[in-house]
Amino acid sequence: MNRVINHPDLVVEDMLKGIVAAHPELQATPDNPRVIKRSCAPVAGKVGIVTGGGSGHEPAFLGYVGENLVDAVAVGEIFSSPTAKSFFDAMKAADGGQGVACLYGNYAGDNMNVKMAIKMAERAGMTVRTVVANDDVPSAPKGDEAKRRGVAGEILMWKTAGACAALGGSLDEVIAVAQKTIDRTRSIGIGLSSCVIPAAGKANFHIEDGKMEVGIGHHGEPGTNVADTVSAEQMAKIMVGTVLPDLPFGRGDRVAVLISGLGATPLMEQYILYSGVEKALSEAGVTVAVPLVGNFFTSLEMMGVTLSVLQLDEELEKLITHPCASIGFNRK
Amino acid sequence: MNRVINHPDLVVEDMLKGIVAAHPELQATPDNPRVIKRSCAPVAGKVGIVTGGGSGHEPAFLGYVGENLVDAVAVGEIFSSPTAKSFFDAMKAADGGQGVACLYGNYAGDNMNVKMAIKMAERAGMTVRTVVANDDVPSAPKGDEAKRRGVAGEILMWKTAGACAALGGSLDEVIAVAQKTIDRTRSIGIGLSSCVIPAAGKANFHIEDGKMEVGIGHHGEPGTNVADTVSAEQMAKIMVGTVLPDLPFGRGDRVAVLISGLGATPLMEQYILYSGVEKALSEAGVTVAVPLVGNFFTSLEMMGVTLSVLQLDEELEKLITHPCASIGFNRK
Amino acid sequence: MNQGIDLKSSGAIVLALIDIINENRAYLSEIDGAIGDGDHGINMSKGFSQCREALLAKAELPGLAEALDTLAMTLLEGIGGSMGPLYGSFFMGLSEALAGHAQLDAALFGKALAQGVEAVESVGNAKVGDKTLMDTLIPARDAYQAAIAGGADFPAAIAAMLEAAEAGWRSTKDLQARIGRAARLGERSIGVLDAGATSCFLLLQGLGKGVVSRLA
Amino acid sequence: MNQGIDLKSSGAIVLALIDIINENRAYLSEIDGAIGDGDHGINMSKGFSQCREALLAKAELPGLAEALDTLAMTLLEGIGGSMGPLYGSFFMGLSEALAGHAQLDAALFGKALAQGVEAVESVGNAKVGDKTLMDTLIPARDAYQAAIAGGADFPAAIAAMLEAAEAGWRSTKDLQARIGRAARLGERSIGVLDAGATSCFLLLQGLGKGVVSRLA
Ligand SMILES: Nc1ncnc2c1ncn2[C@@H]1O[C@H](COP(=O)(O)OP(=O)(O)O)[C@@H](O)[C@H]1O
Ligand SMILES: Nc1ncnc2c1ncn2[C@@H]1O[C@H](COP(=O)(O)OP(=O)(O)O)[C@@H](O)[C@H]1O
Ligand SMILES: [Mg+2]
Ligand SMILES: [Mg+2]
Ligand SMILES: [Mg+2]
Ligand SMILES: [Mg+2]
Repeated sequence: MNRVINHPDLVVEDMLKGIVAAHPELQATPDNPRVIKRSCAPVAGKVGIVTGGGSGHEPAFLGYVGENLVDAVAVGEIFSSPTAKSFFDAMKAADGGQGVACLYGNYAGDNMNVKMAIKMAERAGMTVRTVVANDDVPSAPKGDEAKRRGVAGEILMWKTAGACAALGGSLDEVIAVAQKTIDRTRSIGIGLSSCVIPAAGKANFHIEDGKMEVGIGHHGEPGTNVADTVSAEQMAKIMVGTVLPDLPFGRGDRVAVLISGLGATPLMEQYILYSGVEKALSEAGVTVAVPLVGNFFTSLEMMGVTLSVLQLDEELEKLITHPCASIGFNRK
Repeated sequence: MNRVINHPDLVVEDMLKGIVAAHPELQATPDNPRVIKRSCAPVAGKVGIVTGGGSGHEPAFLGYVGENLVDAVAVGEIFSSPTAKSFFDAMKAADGGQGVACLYGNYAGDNMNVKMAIKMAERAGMTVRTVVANDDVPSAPKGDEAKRRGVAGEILMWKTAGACAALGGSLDEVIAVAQKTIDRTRSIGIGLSSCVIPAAGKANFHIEDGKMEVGIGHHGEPGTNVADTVSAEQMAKIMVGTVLPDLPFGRGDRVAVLISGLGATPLMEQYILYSGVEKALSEAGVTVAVPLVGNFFTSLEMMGVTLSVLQLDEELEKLITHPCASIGFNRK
Repeated sequence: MNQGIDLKSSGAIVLALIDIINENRAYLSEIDGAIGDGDHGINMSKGFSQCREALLAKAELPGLAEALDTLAMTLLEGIGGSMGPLYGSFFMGLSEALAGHAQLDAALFGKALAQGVEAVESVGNAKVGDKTLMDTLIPARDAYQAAIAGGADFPAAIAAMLEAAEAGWRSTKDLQARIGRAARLGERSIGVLDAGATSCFLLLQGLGKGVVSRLA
Repeated sequence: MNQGIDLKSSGAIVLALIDIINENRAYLSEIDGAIGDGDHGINMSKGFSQCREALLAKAELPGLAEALDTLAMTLLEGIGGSMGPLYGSFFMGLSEALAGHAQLDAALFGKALAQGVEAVESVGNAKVGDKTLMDTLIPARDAYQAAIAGGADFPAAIAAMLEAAEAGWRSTKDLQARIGRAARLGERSIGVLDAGATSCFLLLQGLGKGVVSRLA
């Protein structure tokens, strides 16, 4: 695997150097280089939006720090939760006096580190509330939603909650919007190849040529089944067919659709998939009001795609179409 | 190679279906599905900006059709020039009565098809002028600049010329800006792996593990040399060291820097490279006024990176920082 | 003899050219596969088949000049890359020379051939020895004109043209590509025929046969 | 006997724990490599080494309660993933129980151990049998408390704790992982020791030895 790195153990440090050099609108916090915040954060009088997670998913997570989005992010090692201290420092960096919403994904490490960070924040007299994304349908059966992983649906939650906070929403309102967003979002991924963590030097899972792993996680967590590859249109049907009945979505629904490549899958193919997804949705009577296609949430150079569908209501449609600007998400 | 496609011969058609479905601000022209234009094009009274090229480089070329950028694009098969007719139809779709600037890259097929398209346009009484990007330094020695390929520097030319046209520039002015931009831009690519055209099913070049091809082209055109891989910082030095003396850039220059991944190289690594590039440039006394990092111009799932550096002057800096919106390029 | 053929009733020559390309689709791609990207037969057959459809859609088969123009336009519309503009220009050059004439005689054929070759040259800029279709085309034109200058009649000049075209085509085997996709292979491009030179020989052969058979 | 040890002068116990982790760095990663991602030794050693630096940066070595707090905080600062919060909570639990006391006696050790284990449980939610460090920790705490309830003195209770810790650690070999990275392997996770259970046994052993040696 040929890579553009200096030392495999320093990829996160080196990436962060590049990020802050290229983006004056972003900064590392003075005493914690593993926290990236908007240069203008904390914004006084605004609810702070915080997230965090392992690296290797770029533009997630730090690419969503920006205008009307996330205020500060805790940055972990590749595929590994940030430290509790980093989550805490991100909370401090985002706290404009109206409380902090920590909106993150359901992974053991993140859960634990956020829990410890909140202890620290409470000791420091801060108000922090959390919403945990659990949009990944194949990661646990219906009825066991609390066990599901958070995947690209997190982005939709940052988007709506970020807009709500920017529009002056209170912490209660921001949390309610984030929770509503993730409650109405369902996702699924299909993996077509593995990826290699630079420090490990070899893949820790494998997908054969001619096979796809349906329901795979962002770190190669096993999916529901390994099957022969099918056409993009069939993939779209499988994905839509998994996602729609789970909520369930219904005829007449307006939705936001987010298709993300996992890293190495060309944008061309993501649009080919989108075409199939849109068709499958419209056959189910579901209208795509907000389509989003691109490398939003990757796993290094994994091949594959994820689909996230958010059931909109008037409030969410307004918030999701609100302008925003960041590395990973721009909207006028 | 596991892909998200329906039929290998129909990847371009299927992608275009997805593009127009996901982007109401874009349309195919009524009688040529291989031309994508802004839905509002032609804009009366504005110089039309046209480009075109083979597919497989997404978001290039169609991802730069948008506000204050390109008006219409001719879409070719994968890595193959669009037809003369498509270039002509794109010119028609962009022509708002003030003439059309066709700004494309220096490839045999594109040169020929544009030449034929201009014949058709002349017959139809249109005014079309061209600028041919030739920013890729390693593709021909100094003195032989006319033989050099156009690579990601094209994007910078679309950006400045698009802004100039949007600000009311005449065809002469737009052409002058495009020509000045490309005259002041130098690029170089490093390839780390090959890619596979779906219809071909196998790579038509190869890069071994532990090797990199310095000066590679976007279709795997051979570079100046194949060497052992080096650190990102060394790559940055090689790239900057090739690009700077060629113009030459000098101490005190302000530049725009565009780093693009070739498809499968993670964003993380692109930022690691950027950090090295910025360092090498600042050691040479060159200031990065406008940094751009991301998958701007890819080659399917090739691994590798390209660097483009544009020597700014007051006019170009104003134009390159002008707001724009499209799939591939957003700026507030 | 020596008089010429009726252009209005010779549009079927283009149909014959289309058949030739379709029959050699796999062969042309195979040759291209050795040192190119293996799609020459596919590209050509795509464009030529579109031309067949365009011709058959017309109320009646047009004359040779118009049929050649249709071929040129469908190539320019249907295939990108290099083949669209190169063969598009060639057939457009032929067509433009024939336009307005009723009869195709030896002199007009010479003029048309020269005009077609010149159009290809001006768009493609390739020279003899670059391992492209110019290695077929230029010797073919030169041989035709030399034959006429030497007093040969129309069929004899066409025979001379085809002999030179074949020799030119075969010469590409030992050439190193200096242009097009195969150029990147350097010396490794030596030892196999060039795909474009092959299709070009087949097309000239079809054209020559079409004319000669109508001269009888 | 039975009295206890002076907490203020026992901060070096934490230095001993740091040595144990650094000495077993490669071993712990090797165990993790079999069914995890092979970084347990690296992760632990990173955090524990940072603690050594933090302790050595102080004017003088603090007492055991503060040293344990420093360890907890550096783990929470220095290592993400699961180990930071799990061991961070454990040592924070111990530290909080000891804070304000001058002497560590059998009762206080029992209280601290219980508080540490509870903190880990509450953050990690793992149970005995999940193939994690809880398989070491819970039997260890239970055995300690049973020994005390049965009238054992401080050293005997610590011996009972370590015996149970070792048995619990070894039990992980035949368990199927239900939590953490190894869980994805299902049945393939059976047959090798758990990395976290291993480091946990080594740490309890170090702690026990440090206390017992100071009791003499
Ligand atoms: N500039 C040129 N002039 C003449 N012929 C050319 C030129 N460039 C390429 N060719 C011809 O094109 C042929 C390849 O055609 P084809 O395979 O259809 O296109 P591509 O190379 O785009 O796949 C070559 O065999 C060569 O004869
Ligand atoms: N929820 C949990 N509770 C207790 N221990 C856990 C839990 N999750 C994981 N572990 C322990 O973590 C160990 C792995 O640690 P380490 O390799 O450092 O982290 P990672 O799995 O992130 O690479 C496992 O061997 C297991 O003992
Ligand atoms: Mg070819
Ligand atoms: Mg081709
Ligand atoms: Mg790990
Ligand atoms: Mg591990």
